[in-house]
Amino acid sequence: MKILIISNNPLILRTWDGKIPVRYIDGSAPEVLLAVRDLCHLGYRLLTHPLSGSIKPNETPYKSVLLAGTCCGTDTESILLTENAIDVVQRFGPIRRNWQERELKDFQLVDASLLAGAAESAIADLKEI
Amino acid sequence: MVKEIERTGLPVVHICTVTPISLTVGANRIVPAVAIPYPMGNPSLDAGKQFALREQIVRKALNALTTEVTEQTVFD
Amino acid sequence: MKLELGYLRVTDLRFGSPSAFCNGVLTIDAEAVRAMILENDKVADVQLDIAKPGESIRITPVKDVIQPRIKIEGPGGMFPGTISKVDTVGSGKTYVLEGMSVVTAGKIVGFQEGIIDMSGPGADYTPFSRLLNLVLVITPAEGLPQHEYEQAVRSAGLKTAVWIGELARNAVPDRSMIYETPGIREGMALYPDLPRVGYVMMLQSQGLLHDTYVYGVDAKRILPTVLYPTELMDGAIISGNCVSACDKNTTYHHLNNSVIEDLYAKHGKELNFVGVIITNENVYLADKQRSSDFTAKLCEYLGLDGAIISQEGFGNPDTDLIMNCRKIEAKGIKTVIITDEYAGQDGRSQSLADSDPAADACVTGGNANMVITLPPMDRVIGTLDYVTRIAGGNQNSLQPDGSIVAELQVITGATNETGFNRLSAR
Amino acid sequence: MEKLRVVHYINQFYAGIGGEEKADTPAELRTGAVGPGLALTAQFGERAEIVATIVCGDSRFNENMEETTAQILAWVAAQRADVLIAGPAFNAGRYGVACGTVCSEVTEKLGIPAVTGMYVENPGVDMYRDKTYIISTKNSAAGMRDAVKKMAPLALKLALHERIGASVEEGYLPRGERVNFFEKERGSLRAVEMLLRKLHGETFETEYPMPSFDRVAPSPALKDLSHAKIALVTSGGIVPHGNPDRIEASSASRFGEYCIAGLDTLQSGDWETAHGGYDPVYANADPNCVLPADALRRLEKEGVIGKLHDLFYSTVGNGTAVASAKKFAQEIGRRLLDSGVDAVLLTST
Repeated sequence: MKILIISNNPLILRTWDGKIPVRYIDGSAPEVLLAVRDLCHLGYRLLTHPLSGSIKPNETPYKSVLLAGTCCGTDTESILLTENAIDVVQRFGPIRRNWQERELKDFQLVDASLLAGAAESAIADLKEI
Repeated sequence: MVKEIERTGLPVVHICTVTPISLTVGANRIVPAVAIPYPMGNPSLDAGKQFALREQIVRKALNALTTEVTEQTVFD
Repeated sequence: MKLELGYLRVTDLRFGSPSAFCNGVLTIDAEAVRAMILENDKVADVQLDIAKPGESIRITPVKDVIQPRIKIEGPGGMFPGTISKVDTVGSGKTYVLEGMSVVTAGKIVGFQEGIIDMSGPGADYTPFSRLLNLVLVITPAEGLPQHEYEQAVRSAGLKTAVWIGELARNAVPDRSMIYETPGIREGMALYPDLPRVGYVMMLQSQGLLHDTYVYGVDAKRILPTVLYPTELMDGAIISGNCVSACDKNTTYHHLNNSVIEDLYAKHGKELNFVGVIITNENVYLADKQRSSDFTAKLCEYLGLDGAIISQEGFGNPDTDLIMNCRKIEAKGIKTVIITDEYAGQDGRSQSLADSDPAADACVTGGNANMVITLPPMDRVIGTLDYVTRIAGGNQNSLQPDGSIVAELQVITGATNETGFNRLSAR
Repeated sequence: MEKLRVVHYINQFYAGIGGEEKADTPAELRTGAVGPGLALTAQFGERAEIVATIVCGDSRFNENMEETTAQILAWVAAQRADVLIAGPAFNAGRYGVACGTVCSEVTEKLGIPAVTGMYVENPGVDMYRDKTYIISTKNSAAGMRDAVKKMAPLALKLALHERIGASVEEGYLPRGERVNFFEKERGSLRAVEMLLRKLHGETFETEYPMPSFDRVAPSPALKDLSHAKIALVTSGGIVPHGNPDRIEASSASRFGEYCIAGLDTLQSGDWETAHGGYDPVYANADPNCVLPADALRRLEKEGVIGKLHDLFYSTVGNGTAVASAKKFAQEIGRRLLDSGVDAVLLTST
């Protein structure tokens, strides 16, 4: 199983680059989800929920998702979850404020930590196989 | 989209690769296609065979259109 | 397991020396509490303040709310695995200081949220406006990472609550309640004709600032398990959650879980309250599947006829909620879910991030996107600096006259998903 | 304080003109309260009065909807109404539609709030519940007293632009709009009581009905394929080279209508995919893979189908039901119907 992080969070890139492949998206959180959706159609499946965290999608600019390559076709559950997440994010609308550097750093940290827990689980799963 | 068109009273057959999605969006007549980037083709086949494959799927779809259904039906 | 709760009503809260609890009046030596908290070198400073119901006071950004309690008889102490040793709690006798709380405040992250208004329209939405609150505003040591800061604030709040509880050790309770849950075999025989009902309690466990601890264990790492309801009353579960003020379960909510109270009230009369199944809300999808499968399996194993499922937070926890509901219903066990809604400011969007026809019985804590105007208060405990940055606020949240226009989600406990409040929506 | 000005709309039956045989009575304006308006007046007390009553036959209204509505709007505006009340229509279908139309138009065009009353199964409910306030009534005029008791206070609140409570508080049918309010009991007790009712097989009312998984009944099958006109629609984004309509690469907000008359196949180079999501190489190399025009053309020539429709419709969809997709899908459906199409093949990637 090959795993992959899709993220627009620079902290993720710094933390995981070299350990887990990171596909860095230079764009918004919805763009990350679209990239995730496309990868799911191309044979990846979700390892983490695309709506991670209780910080609302119109608050945090960052989104990171952990995916795994599948051996056998498309994973419809992943596609449906991602489509649904895109729908939810659209419902919340765009971020309406200008965050300062400090707050952006905090959002990066929370996003990275949400992913880290899952990434550790995924790495543990990999070792066991 | 399938649902809104069917609402006009016209029979609609949905040819799609991900049948669970089709079921979720409420299509009533569903015909599975080949794979995502090329639902009705297969690049590993030559042109003639690809066409035959496509025609087979389309015939299946037309058959679905002439079949009465009372609930969501996947025509495998 | 049997626990007697002795309730001591706190009628007034004041600073003074020496500290004492006498005739309902709680006197606190602020310097002593300060000194205790400052023993932790991760804390640079702590300010103590008192906020009473009806006062023109706004507390923000609130992190946790904790009710002081003291274990009088029985094994273990309050908040096992965190403050006390990890002994199993939930039996014997515990005193509860009713009508007050310890509120921790401190800006852990830049977008931190959580408002408690002690009067005005905002006060109607938070249960904590009705309490005498001892507020701890905690400043971290320079350069302290956020997760350590969170830990320091958590620990300061719990320690203070226990310290206050200790003042009441020799007091005489105004009233007592006995809560008892027998073992499975005995419980089965006791009320053979009553429906067996369990409580599935979902704990926020997604990661940094989204954590809950069970006997000191990060809930992210647990498999669903069964607790006696009385274990929660002794602090078996505590909050480490700093986000989503309106629908996070504070430690106060865990200690006074209203589903547990209301199930006990009908226990032996209309239903047989079997126990609490705790489960988590992880980001990792395999965990979601494992936890929901285990939860449904435990419901079946306990021979339940029905279950109430409560949630914490929004977004992917909606997926856990729906998975739990669907899988438990699939076992032939009837469910009611408790959630809250994010239906947009106009109330016209879909309320949950996930849904399923199996979830046909739902109680809601209201629409968290509802816009509310909070008039200015005479005094702010904490700081308003962050009000434009809290969830549900925006650039224009802070009006020139000092009032705040924001969504209900900024108010601590406003749309609680354990059914703590009367707020609902249709 | 001056009394609030109310205009009331009723049908020929409640005006005492007659039943079905008088349903073609043209719209007329009468001064003061008529019929059920008297009961409303009693409820209003000193706070409001019905300044005028508009009466119209149900058939008349439904058969001349535009012009009748225009006339009614003019009257309501001239009366300087603070609020309009229509009905209640109980379970009368055409009366319900008339009440719903008048209420929603008066609100939308004149900015005057309105309230009506109907039985939940009245067809007017589904048409207008999100556009006006519809008090839930019994299914016959026997429910007049109850209906009026709820309609009058709600009308006063609307006229004064006071905050309107949740549907359960005010008695109106849910408008697809969630409104907060304080229940009598806390949520946990409500949950326990709901569970007990569910366990005992008694009726219970969920506080949040899950979004209905709206299903459309399957349309009847085609009887005669060899004479049928078949149209192609795709969410796979097949467009003429260069994407002239600039259909977005994902979750598109628009669709394109393109002509394939006389084409035996979709030539690579002439056609391509606008879909940004997936690897477009295959679809660009052979657009028929996504829109099987070549196969249908062959089957048309063989006489298997009557005709392949000259136009096809294309968008980039994502499968899920998004509000904008719904809107343009309705438009596509209408165009297909208008051009005499008998059945549709919809392909998705």
